[in-house]
Amino acid sequence: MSPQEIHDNLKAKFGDAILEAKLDALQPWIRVDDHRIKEICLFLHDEPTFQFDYLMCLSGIDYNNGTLGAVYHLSSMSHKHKIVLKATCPKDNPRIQSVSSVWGTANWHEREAYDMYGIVFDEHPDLRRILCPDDYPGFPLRKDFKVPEFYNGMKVPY
Amino acid sequence: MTESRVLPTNYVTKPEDLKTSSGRTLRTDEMIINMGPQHPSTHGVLRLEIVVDGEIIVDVIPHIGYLHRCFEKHAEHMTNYQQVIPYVDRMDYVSSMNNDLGYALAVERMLKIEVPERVEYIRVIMAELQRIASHLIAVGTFGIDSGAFTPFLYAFRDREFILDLFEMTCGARLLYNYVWVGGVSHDLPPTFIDKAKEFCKYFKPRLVDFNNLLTFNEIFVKRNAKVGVLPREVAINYACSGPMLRASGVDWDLRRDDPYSVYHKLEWDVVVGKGEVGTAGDCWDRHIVRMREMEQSVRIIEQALDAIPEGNVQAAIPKRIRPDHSEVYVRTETPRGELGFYVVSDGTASPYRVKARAPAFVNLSVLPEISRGAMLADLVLIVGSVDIVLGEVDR
Amino acid sequence: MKAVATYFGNIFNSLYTVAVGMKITFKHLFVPAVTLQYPDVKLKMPERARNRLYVNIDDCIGCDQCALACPVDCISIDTIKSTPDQDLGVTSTGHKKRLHVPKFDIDIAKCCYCGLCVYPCPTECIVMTDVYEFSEFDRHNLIYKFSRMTEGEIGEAKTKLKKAEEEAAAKKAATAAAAAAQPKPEPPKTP
Amino acid sequence: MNPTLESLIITVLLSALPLVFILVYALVTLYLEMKVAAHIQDRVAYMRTGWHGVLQPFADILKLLQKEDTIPAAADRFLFILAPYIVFVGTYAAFAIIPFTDAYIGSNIHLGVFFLIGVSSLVVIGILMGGWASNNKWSIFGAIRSAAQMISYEIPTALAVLIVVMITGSLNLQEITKFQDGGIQNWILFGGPLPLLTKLLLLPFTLLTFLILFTASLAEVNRTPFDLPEAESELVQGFNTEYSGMRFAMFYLAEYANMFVVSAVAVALFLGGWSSPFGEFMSGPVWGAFWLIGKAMVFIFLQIWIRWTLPRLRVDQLMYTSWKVLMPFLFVCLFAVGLILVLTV
Repeated sequence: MSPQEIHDNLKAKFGDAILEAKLDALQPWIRVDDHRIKEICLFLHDEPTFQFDYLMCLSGIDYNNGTLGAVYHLSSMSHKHKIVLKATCPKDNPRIQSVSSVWGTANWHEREAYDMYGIVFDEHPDLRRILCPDDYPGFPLRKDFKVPEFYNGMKVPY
Repeated sequence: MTESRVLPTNYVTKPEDLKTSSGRTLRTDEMIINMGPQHPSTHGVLRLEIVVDGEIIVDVIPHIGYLHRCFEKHAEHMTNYQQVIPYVDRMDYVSSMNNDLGYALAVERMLKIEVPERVEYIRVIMAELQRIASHLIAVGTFGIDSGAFTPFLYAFRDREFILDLFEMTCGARLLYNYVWVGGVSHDLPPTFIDKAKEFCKYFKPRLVDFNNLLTFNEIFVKRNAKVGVLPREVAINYACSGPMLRASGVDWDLRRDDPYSVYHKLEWDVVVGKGEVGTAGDCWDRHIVRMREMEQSVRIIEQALDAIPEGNVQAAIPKRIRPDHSEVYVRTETPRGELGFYVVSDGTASPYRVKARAPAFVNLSVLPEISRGAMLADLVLIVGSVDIVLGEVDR
Repeated sequence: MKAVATYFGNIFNSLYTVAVGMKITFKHLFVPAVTLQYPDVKLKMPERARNRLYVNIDDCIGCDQCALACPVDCISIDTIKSTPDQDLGVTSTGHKKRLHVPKFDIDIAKCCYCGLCVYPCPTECIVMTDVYEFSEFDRHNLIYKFSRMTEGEIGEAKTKLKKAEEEAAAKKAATAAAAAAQPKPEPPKTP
Repeated sequence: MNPTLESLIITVLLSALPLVFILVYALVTLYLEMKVAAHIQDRVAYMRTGWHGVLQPFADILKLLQKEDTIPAAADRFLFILAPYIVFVGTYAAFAIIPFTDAYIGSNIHLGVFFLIGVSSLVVIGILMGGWASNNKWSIFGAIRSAAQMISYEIPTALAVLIVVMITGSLNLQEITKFQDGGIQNWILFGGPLPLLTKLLLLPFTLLTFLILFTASLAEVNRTPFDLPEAESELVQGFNTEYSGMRFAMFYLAEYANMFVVSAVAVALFLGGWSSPFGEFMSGPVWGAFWLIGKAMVFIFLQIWIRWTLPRLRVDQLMYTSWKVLMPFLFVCLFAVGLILVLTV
């Protein structure tokens, strides 16, 4: 199923939730409304024609213009087709719906995105930092992140 | 945990049915054990918080991040795409050739570079040699987890052969910086081909010995059958990949299903776990899938060694890499599973965002699912069979 | 009946596989050892081995390519422009040397031995040797200083450079003043 | 001097003799284990401490002696300090009934083997004390496991011994060895000095009993594949995680001494202790000790060889083997041997 058909089906089903799509890019992607991402992913996961049962990678990203984003790379093992979904949220109140109920792997990926970018995933079973220590100031991968001079009294930059 | 060795329910002692002779209920309690970052069998700095009732594990909470070296932050500060490769080496330091290949393919797809045929064959040979070396470590340490020390040393003795081959080609034994964007750093030395053939001939009987010593040993079989069973659906839902996925009976290998490099030209087959001993997807299956994958890798290497064409390996290496505004996600099959690189470029020479989807990170997230109800000694085997490398889990 | 069969099957299997395992380990009792006695017997390094860095400072033209290429920035180079009258000679590869290199430090403790600095060097003066035994007690000894210019030479090169710059500045000021003094020739006729 | 004082000194001297033997034997076995393990794994063990590492056992012992033996802060000090010595006492007491030669035996009591089984359960108490006292979760795991393992493997040992006692008719190891004196054909392993018909009938059962006794003794000594109490990969070091220095050396020594006790008892019961396999040739007081120790060392080599080949069992499999495999077979052997002896002798 080519990305164009996937986009048309989604457009037909969800209409305004599909905000933007770039289908001629190296890897076509579709931007969706972050308040209905779970519903769309559930549809993509359960619909027999799509059957996107394999969430390859969920990565946080900082677009450096005041918005954060989460990029979902989905693929289907049976139909062997792939699609990229994007959800963006403002930097001051970054909230995206969690899809960990659809794919189990999203649990840890979302925790990493929260740990690195501060994107809060609603209804995530156990959203806490996964890589950095729990009391680490700030979110390291944001473009405007300054390495703290001292961390718990230890001098950081050597 | 469906059809695994389901313990009889009365095995897990419930407080209300334990009475002392005087009729007073015996107070039992669960114990929380810290299989801490420093433990002989956590394969690195992984901390498992285990809630244990006697020997039976009630719940496991993995804590990771002790080896977090912010690979993604480093990648964003490099002045060109070539400099990220030494960092990609250090992500999964046990199979760094495969990491380089994954990253190089991602950047090449973004720059739309076509590498010469000889480079493709060299990359396949190196990736498969590294797969054998990495599986040898996984299989050797799995033997130690189950209590047999000697197979580990046999595995490492064979691995030395491969490290010599690597050192002869690119000068380093563990972290190579050999596969570059658009080619490889050095061409094969003249003696490489027959030395590699000699290794293939030497290695096959060694595998048979290893299997007889460890894999088919009844104690090892009884310790691993029906332990840590990962059913098909849970494996796909948790996006496990590599030997973990194939051991659960899913016939999925990126070298064949999402083809890259020249794997489609070589003829080899994907090893899938069938549950010969216990149920499909248990620790023994993951072990035997790795063992048989090594045999397949030797087959691939032999074919590639015969079919390697001539050519200049540095022809397609771009002098200055400055991709336009684009992003790409390319995935390759490393010994632990699907290693994906999501590379975003903003037109400048340094990458805007490099996200590494590490297979061990994802495979580890399924650990709590498969180890509830197992015994403490089983947990050690389950962690060993998942074959995690903490450099990749923590990045 | 099947349970009895598996019961005895298990026992036979155990004894058989244990015996097979023991046979293999017994065979290995007589296989000669593969390990080397390290300090007495050393492994021969292949000629492409990448271990300690060495810089042939005479060939270095101070172009800073290696410092740029290093992913961990462990190479730090200072250069002083040489005045036209000084002749710094030619490197073995025929490059004209125009810069003094008073400071060429490699912090080998930070180096990750990736070898990215060796390729861009135009005069191939930085190479990776196969010496791997160079541990130190003090970390600061791991900062290798390759430049051989003494304090005196550095001071002298600096003063010469300053003098040359002052002359150049003075000359430029003089020509600028002269240009301002002459009336501007009339602009060329526009087509 | 009055006779009681005199006999007291003699008994003290006599009992000190095995202690000297244990120390020498421990050094030899340490070296043997190191070398056999190395050559099995295609490597050479220490080559620098003395010729081919001969002085390495001394170096190990010296290291352990001068190492600081820490006591965990929240440990139960008294039990923590006492545990290794209880374990060693449990092992050392067993030396009393091993007949080194027909002249020399620690104490020629008539309850020899019965005393052995009683005393070897002291080791369990010592390990439990060590595990509990070091206030460490891993040690408690190791201790509880070793208690379960030792108890459930003492029964097969007792049954196997019972079969031999049934054949020889006496509990005293000296009598059992004398019963088997006179060449290899008289060994109980091959049916003992009984008429040919009974020997042939007895042969399969005594062989099976010997195999079971050896397996049970492996578990008694916590050696692979039954080394769960100190399973390195799971329980860090099991019950002796918190021990270091002299106390750890005591545990270590006790384990090696226990290895010898178990091998010597198996040899004395089945392979004719100090009697030489060639009947009259090469037999006599000095040769007797040589034969006993030689045969025991063969079994110690076997234990070391097994240790570096086999993986480890899990606790429930350990119980399964003891209760559901070893014991049924032993009951069958017991019944069969009894039947044969009644019918034919």
